[in-house]
Amino acid sequence: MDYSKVFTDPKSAVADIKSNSTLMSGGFGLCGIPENCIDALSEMEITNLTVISNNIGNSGRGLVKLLISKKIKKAICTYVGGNPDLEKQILSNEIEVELIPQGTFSERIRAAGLGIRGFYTPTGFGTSVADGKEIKIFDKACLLELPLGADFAIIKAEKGDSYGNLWFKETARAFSPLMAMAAKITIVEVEELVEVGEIKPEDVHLPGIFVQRIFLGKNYKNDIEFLKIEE
Amino acid sequence: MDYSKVFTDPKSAVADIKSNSTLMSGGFGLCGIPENCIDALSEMEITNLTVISNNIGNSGRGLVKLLISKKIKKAICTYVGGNPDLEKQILSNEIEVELIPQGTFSERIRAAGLGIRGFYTPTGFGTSVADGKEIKIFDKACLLELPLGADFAIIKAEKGDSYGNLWFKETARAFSPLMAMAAKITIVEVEELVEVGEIKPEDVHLPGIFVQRIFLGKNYKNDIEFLKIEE
Amino acid sequence: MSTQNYWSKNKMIEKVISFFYSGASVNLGIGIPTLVAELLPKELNIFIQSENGVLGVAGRPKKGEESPTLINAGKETISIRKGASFFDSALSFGMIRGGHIDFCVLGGMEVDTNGNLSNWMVPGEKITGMGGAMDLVNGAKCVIVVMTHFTKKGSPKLVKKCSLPLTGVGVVNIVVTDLGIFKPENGKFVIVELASGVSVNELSIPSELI
Amino acid sequence: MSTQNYWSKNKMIEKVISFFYSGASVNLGIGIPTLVAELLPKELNIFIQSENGVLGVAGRPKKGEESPTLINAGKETISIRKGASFFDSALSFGMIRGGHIDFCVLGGMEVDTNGNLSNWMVPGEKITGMGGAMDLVNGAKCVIVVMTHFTKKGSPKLVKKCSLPLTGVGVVNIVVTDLGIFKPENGKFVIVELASGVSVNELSIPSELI
Repeated sequence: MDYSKVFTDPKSAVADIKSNSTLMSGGFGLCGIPENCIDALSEMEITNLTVISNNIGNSGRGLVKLLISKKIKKAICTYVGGNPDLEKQILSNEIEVELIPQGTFSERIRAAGLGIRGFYTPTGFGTSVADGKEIKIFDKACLLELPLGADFAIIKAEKGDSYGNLWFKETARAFSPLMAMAAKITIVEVEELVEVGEIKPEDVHLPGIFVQRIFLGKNYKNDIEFLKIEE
Repeated sequence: MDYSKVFTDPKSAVADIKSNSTLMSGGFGLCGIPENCIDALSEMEITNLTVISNNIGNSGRGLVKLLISKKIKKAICTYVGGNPDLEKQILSNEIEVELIPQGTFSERIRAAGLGIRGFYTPTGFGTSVADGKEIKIFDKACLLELPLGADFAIIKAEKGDSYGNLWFKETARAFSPLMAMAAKITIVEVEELVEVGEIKPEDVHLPGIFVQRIFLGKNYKNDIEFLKIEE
Repeated sequence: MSTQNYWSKNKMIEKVISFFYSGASVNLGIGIPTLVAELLPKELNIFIQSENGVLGVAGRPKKGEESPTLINAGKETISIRKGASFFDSALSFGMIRGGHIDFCVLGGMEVDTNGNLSNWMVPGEKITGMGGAMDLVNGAKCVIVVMTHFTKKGSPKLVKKCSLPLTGVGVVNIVVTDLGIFKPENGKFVIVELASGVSVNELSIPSELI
Repeated sequence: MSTQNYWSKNKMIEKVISFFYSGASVNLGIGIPTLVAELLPKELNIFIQSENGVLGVAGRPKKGEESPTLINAGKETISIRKGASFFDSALSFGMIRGGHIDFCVLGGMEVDTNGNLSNWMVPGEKITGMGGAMDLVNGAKCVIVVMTHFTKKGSPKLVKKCSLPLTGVGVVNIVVTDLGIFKPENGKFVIVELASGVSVNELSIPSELI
């Protein structure tokens, strides 16, 4: 009996994501986002998702597709600037937004993936982020932060093999490997589906043990948010 | 004014390690150990070192050189089997040994390097490892574990450049990148000193920001502890 | 009491392997458990993790192909399969602690009816250290202990309450000995299988514990 | 009050750069601080970190060399220098939280005499989020705030006590405005330097705070 994680298309890979699920989505801004998975999800009849992602898309793109089709009940993120669709839903109370400092966000996701039940960080002490959190004094006053996991993660990588070993290009890595560790089911789309063994074992950025499904993505837009060129 | 981390020889790279320092040493067993640094240290007149390393050498090799020359006051490690020199010193009360579960050991070193002031892990609950530690109940009962840092780290990498970007071969990585993060001064010896930029930016295993000194090592023994061959 | 019916080491390892499923990830302790890497049927497509920082251990290297930087947690030279990866110890133990390892196979000195395990220290004897054992028993989804049924002195290692220093509390799921397979459950040892020809009496486990 | 003596944006950035030393690592916030990457003298050999996962930002890419996967935390296309490296967000913020970043340069809305900083939220206005700012101010060895001295409404941003939601407590080491350089210390702002021709009166800071 052969065991394979490879799916043929995004639709079948995300088919069992249901209403009320908690969903992590990789990428930073529009960089390294799982475009195919987001498109497939936006055509499904699901609602009340809790979405964990650094940004909830931007200027009509990325996760904004799920926002516009009213699939998101709650967004857990670090930065939501430049997103008029989100602003509208916040003002009309259609969506709840929880903001977390980005370092704490990353480390909480890692903690969920790697079995750390809680950790102390000085980030946020003395700010509204500390509200309701246990405080303990080390060299500095620190907040107790808890793991942040999810039912599903959708992420994108540059290269991946059938076992799920992944390699990310440039700054497209960000939260994606951490989310893969933290979700019960991790669905990966790749620009290039390579032979097992093609990624050098030392240079695997995420071991396949953290991946449950993988498919070859198509028609990537790879939008640039702010093009800056040397003058 | 040019800024360089490159040293010409092990002797000058470790010259300011003093008695009573806390010293981390990379490697797993005899695999990936900083042979040149250990040799240079064994010729120095220093005593009362606290050494943090997974093993304190083995069968007369590795850190056993510092043990025999009575430089080590305390060893913090996870496994000390197969080390008659260490056993002798434990029995004669010449050395204090603190044993830590290996996963907690790794994570405490990472925590010291990455500014985590404490974390909760289920490892060790209900065992002697829990003695005197704060316990908190999450999904399981967990121990509060604290960061483990050091004054100096000596580690070995396969490749490194003048900024200190490192690349490790096979299983020789282990604790070394974590120790580099956790020590005030990290001294690296490499099999190959490469041009800056030669290690692909995505495949740098340890960014040079964590490295203070680097030198080209020589005359490596690269001992195999237990040679097992397909029959 | 004849030992002729007892399972051999290889037979015990076969029994361990019988619990695995296709695609599973497995960590192997030092000693007998490393035999798993050599006896594993390839079609199972198992990924063996070794906590020193490798996923995809294949067995022993061919002569001349051994590498001093390619070892398992027992510091023995190994080979790797296609799709293997290397990583640092924090990620390696995160993989373990985070519940991503399906099976952990390790040796034991004592297992008790509450699933407690002692396997790292005998007071008064040589100190070796717990290595990664405490993390493994708390992290792996299924903990399988493989050990001889009796100590060298002849007393059973399956006991009511561990007397040696503990490695973990309530962590053991399955015990494979040379006499059979057992599950500590609700203060008893459930007998899953006995080596053919071995009677319950031969186990030397008090009847109220079975 | 004439603004002709005020430092230009570029001049403010030059002043920021004057605190750096060879080999230092620097994180740049969104907005004005990103100018540092473009104005930095090469001989300083600075490594610029961007918290989305890159060490060794060089500035803007040449036309045609931009990559959608090569951006800074402001989501702007960047180029990298030799010796750059990429990593995930946990390591990136670990680098920050662990004190490995020598300087963090970021914008501000208010800085008070206790070194408190507000720069992420104005109640009742658009919500943007704190991004990495709270981690940066608590982690970097030296926090430099660069901002115009006055709000658009003309009130000074150097205040006795921040009125806006805080980003961090006692975290600011140096403030560079278009009027001068200041250090919050012991409940006062120590004047390090004033733009030439600018008087202490023009700062609009109550005299008991200077």
